[in-house]
Amino acid sequence: MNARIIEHPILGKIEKGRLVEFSYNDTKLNGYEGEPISAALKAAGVMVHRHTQKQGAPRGVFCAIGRCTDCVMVVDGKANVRTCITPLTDGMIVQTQYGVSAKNHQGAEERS
Amino acid sequence: MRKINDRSRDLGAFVPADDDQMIICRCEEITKGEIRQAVHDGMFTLTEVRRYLRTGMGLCQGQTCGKLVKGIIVRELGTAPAELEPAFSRVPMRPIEMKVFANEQEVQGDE
Amino acid sequence: MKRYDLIVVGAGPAGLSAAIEAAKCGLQVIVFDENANPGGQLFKQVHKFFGSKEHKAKIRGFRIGEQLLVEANQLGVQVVLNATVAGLFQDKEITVRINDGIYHYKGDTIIVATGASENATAFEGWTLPGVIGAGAAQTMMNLHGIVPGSKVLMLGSGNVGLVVSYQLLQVGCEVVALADAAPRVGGYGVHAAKLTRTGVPFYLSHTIIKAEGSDCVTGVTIGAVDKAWKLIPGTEKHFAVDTICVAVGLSPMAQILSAAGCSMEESQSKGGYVPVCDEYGETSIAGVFVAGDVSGVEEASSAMIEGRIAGIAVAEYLGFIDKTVLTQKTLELESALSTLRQGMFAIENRGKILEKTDEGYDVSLHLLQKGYLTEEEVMQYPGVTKQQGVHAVIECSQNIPCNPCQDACPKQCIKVGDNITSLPVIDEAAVCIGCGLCVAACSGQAIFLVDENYEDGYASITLPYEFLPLPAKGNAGWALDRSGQKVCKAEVVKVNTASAFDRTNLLTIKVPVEMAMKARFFKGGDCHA
Amino acid sequence: MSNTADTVIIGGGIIGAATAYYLALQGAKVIVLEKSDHIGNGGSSRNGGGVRQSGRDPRELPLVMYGVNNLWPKLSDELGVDVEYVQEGNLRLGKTEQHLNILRGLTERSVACGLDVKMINAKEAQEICPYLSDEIIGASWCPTDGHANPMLATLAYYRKARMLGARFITGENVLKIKKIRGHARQVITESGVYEGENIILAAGYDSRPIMATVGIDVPMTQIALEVLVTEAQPQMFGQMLGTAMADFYGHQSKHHGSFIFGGTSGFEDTNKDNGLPVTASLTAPCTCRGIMKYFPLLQDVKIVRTWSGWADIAADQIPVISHVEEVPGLIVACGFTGHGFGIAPTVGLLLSQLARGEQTVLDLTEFRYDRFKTKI
Repeated sequence: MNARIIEHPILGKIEKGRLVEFSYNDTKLNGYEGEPISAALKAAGVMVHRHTQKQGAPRGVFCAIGRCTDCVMVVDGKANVRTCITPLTDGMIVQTQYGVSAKNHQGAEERS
Repeated sequence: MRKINDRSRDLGAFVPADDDQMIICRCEEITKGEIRQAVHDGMFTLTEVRRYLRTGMGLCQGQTCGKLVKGIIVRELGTAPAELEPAFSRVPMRPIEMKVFANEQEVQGDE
Repeated sequence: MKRYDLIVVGAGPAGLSAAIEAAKCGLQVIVFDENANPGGQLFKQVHKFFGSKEHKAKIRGFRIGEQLLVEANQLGVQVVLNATVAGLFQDKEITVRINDGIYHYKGDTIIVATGASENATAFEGWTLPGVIGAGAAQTMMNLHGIVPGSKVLMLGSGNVGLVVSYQLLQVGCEVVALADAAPRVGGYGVHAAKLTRTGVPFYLSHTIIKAEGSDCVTGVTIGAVDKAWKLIPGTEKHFAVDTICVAVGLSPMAQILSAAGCSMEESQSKGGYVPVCDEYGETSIAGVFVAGDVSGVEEASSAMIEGRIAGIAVAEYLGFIDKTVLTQKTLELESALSTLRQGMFAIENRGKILEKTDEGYDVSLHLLQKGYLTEEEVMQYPGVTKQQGVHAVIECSQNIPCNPCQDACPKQCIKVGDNITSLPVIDEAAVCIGCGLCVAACSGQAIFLVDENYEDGYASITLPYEFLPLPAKGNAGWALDRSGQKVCKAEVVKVNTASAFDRTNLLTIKVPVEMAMKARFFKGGDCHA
Repeated sequence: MSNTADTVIIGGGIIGAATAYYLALQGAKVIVLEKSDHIGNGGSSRNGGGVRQSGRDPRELPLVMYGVNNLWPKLSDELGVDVEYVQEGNLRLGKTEQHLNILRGLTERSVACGLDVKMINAKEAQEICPYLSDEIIGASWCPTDGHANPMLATLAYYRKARMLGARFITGENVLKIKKIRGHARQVITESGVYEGENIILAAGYDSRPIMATVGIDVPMTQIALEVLVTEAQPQMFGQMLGTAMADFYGHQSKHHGSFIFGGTSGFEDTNKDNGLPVTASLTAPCTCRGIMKYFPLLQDVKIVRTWSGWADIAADQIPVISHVEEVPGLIVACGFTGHGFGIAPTVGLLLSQLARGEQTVLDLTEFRYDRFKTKI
């Protein structure tokens, strides 16, 4: 099914910003400027945002309001970015987070 | 004396349970079994468990697991929920980058 | 340091209402909210509110949010969004994170209206992607236009669980089941009934045993629990779902107050750890007030009134109005608040089993256990009558604070009376003209127009319909009963989308006359299957 | 349960818990009374975790050196809890010649006491910790310094003492010490009376009103010091850090990866409070600026929490660890002046020896309660 609501029975047609391209783990995806990164990912079918530090367990959106911090990813090279409240911008680089960094990026020198 | 105050109170032996492996603190990946064991180790308050195990010390600062941890401690101690206060909340209410925290600004004009 | 008469933390219903009242009294007010959108949870609430006119009843939550914003702007209230209040310090100083800086502000008074946050519950697999808060689902679909999942299990039968389940249906999700460990539905019966009639099965006394999946949720197993909340072996039921929604209550979000050293108390009836405050919302720190869910979880309607009271109290605190004006203004608000706090869902009734309504009618056990009234039960309530010709059938069986039906009827057919928690009564002496205003006005969607003399052997039923695609006149399909079972074929004979109904469209279907008191929902589709 | 013990300890911080442990290890019967609901709720849980010899007052240095040589390395094994002790040295950083002069002075005084500490240049400092700002021109380096987790160390002592039979009671507000026939023997609380052969008073600044009930005073003040902690980061370095100008101090936590940094705004001596150790709005931003001057790379790391804790500052900046002969049976341990954590194991051991009337492993003359003299 299409994860995007085109028309809502109460809210009517859903207004969105400009369609932009961003990268997700080296794949190009589209989303609307200004919507939360997590919304664009969800629309593209991405559920797993990160793998935890200790158990390597998959995590995704849980609270969707920036409180639980489970949906964090590496965004433009910075780890622990809450994707549910961070607006999507053109050309953003979004990566799955492993522990506290992007995969194969161990050590602080590669963080910035 | 409240039940949380006498630290020599006999809690009986620690009995492992089926769901001990279940994650309670999502941020720090602390399990129910670890929390139960901590109570048997003498950690009778949310603050002590927090300091002992890091429950509620992760990015979300206990906003998700606070009530769950409390429930587990209450059951393990056999005490009343009202006896246990949440662990302390602290500034900042949401994580803030060091460079932002460092950047104190004056509000200009009358606006 | 920049100083305001009043700083409000949180631009939700309570915060905006407080800011509006204070600004009306002449205070210079600034409101900070961490979100990009103002209105707090109001903007996610697409359903019509309960209460009476003074509580903005029958208006949809997001429209109330819009109204509050307009009013605040007109009064010169500054609403600063994307502004996270980092802390509350001594001397009523706050620090606010805005963009890449930290700003210091002082308020002569501060109103904290930070609202509540969702509770979590732990079960095996609850950390898997696809397990989300009900509020998260609401945020995704109503704020960001994203469908949370295709097949959803809802955990929790409180109003949040019920309302969000309905909203999930509205965006095309299949709600495969609604489960709750409690033995009875926690929210309004009318909210439950509008789900069950679409076919959502309720599993009370059931808990989630396990969420399944390796990378994300692919299924869920629930099981029945006994009175001691212990699982009953052999009762497991499995559902293939991609989403599990958790709606197990809310907790006041009062961290900023406890961090500031406010006196706090643990209160089960208020939903958790709350600041100790007086009738105006003033906390143990002089000049620091609270309003809304942060001081005890209730509905948005009460949050708005609490906000207004706090806003007026702050004006008195700072000498903008005198004590007599304060008393005068708050008296009315307090009575509005107390009407909202009456009825079967009043705080003092939480956890109680009520067997009779205030009027002495039996409370339907079936409604509490299965989510719908049986036909036999329906007949006893004063909103349900047998009449010739078209007439309203009000399937309202609980004392909830709500009376828009009474105001909606141009012919005075419906009486609730001064006590807005009373069950609506049909006045058989008054004549129904079949306008349908009551059907659209009922926030619980519990009113139907029934005409057993529609055609020979056929009755017409007019029902509220808030789904897409909207069936058209002449469409054939099935009539579903209150439990969501197909009971007969039905044909759409009229679709009324009048703007006065505010998108609660009225669908009139034709069914065999013996189905007049059975059929309560319409499902389009092939009748020959 | 009996309210009588060999020793009653007032104060359930790390000093009280460690003392209880060393006493219980010897088979002594111990009762520990803690005013708050939580064990270790004062400075014990709120400090920056330094186990540091360098930069320490020469009078106090033997205490911490004893601990570093004899107690800290085996503490985790001994107590059965990983207290996250890391011994990877202490870098005290300087950016100007003036800074280096301060560091040279500190270093010389420590070397005179037999500590392995030396001045190093920027390149050597970078080799030890490659994340430093280029602006750093030199540092003092003490390879045997380290850090530990103060919350865990405190609770680990408590846990083990409790396992050995020490009785801990929280929420027990001590009102007075009562002499019985000339001997400090009873501890009167809001809810009861406890009795010991001797009484150890280790309640931070709150020791002051309690010792006043037997006519004793230690000149000290109380100030609130603040610490902040960041989100977890990949493991970067293990050193304890400080600066010549005391802009900040701290370390990266073992296992977890968060950074714990203490810092000051300069107003600590005069800040007011509301009865609680509250944070001030100006301190954390100031600390962040301090850190970024030395570790610009940490600028994007998020602060998740700040807190404040009271330090009991003795008039001459070192603690009192002493029998009070004029009140027989009373032993006082307070005035730790914000650097009690690193010496806590040693102090616990020493106090247990005082209580049992044993020869102490170190001379405690410098820490007598009656050492304070006027300036002229």
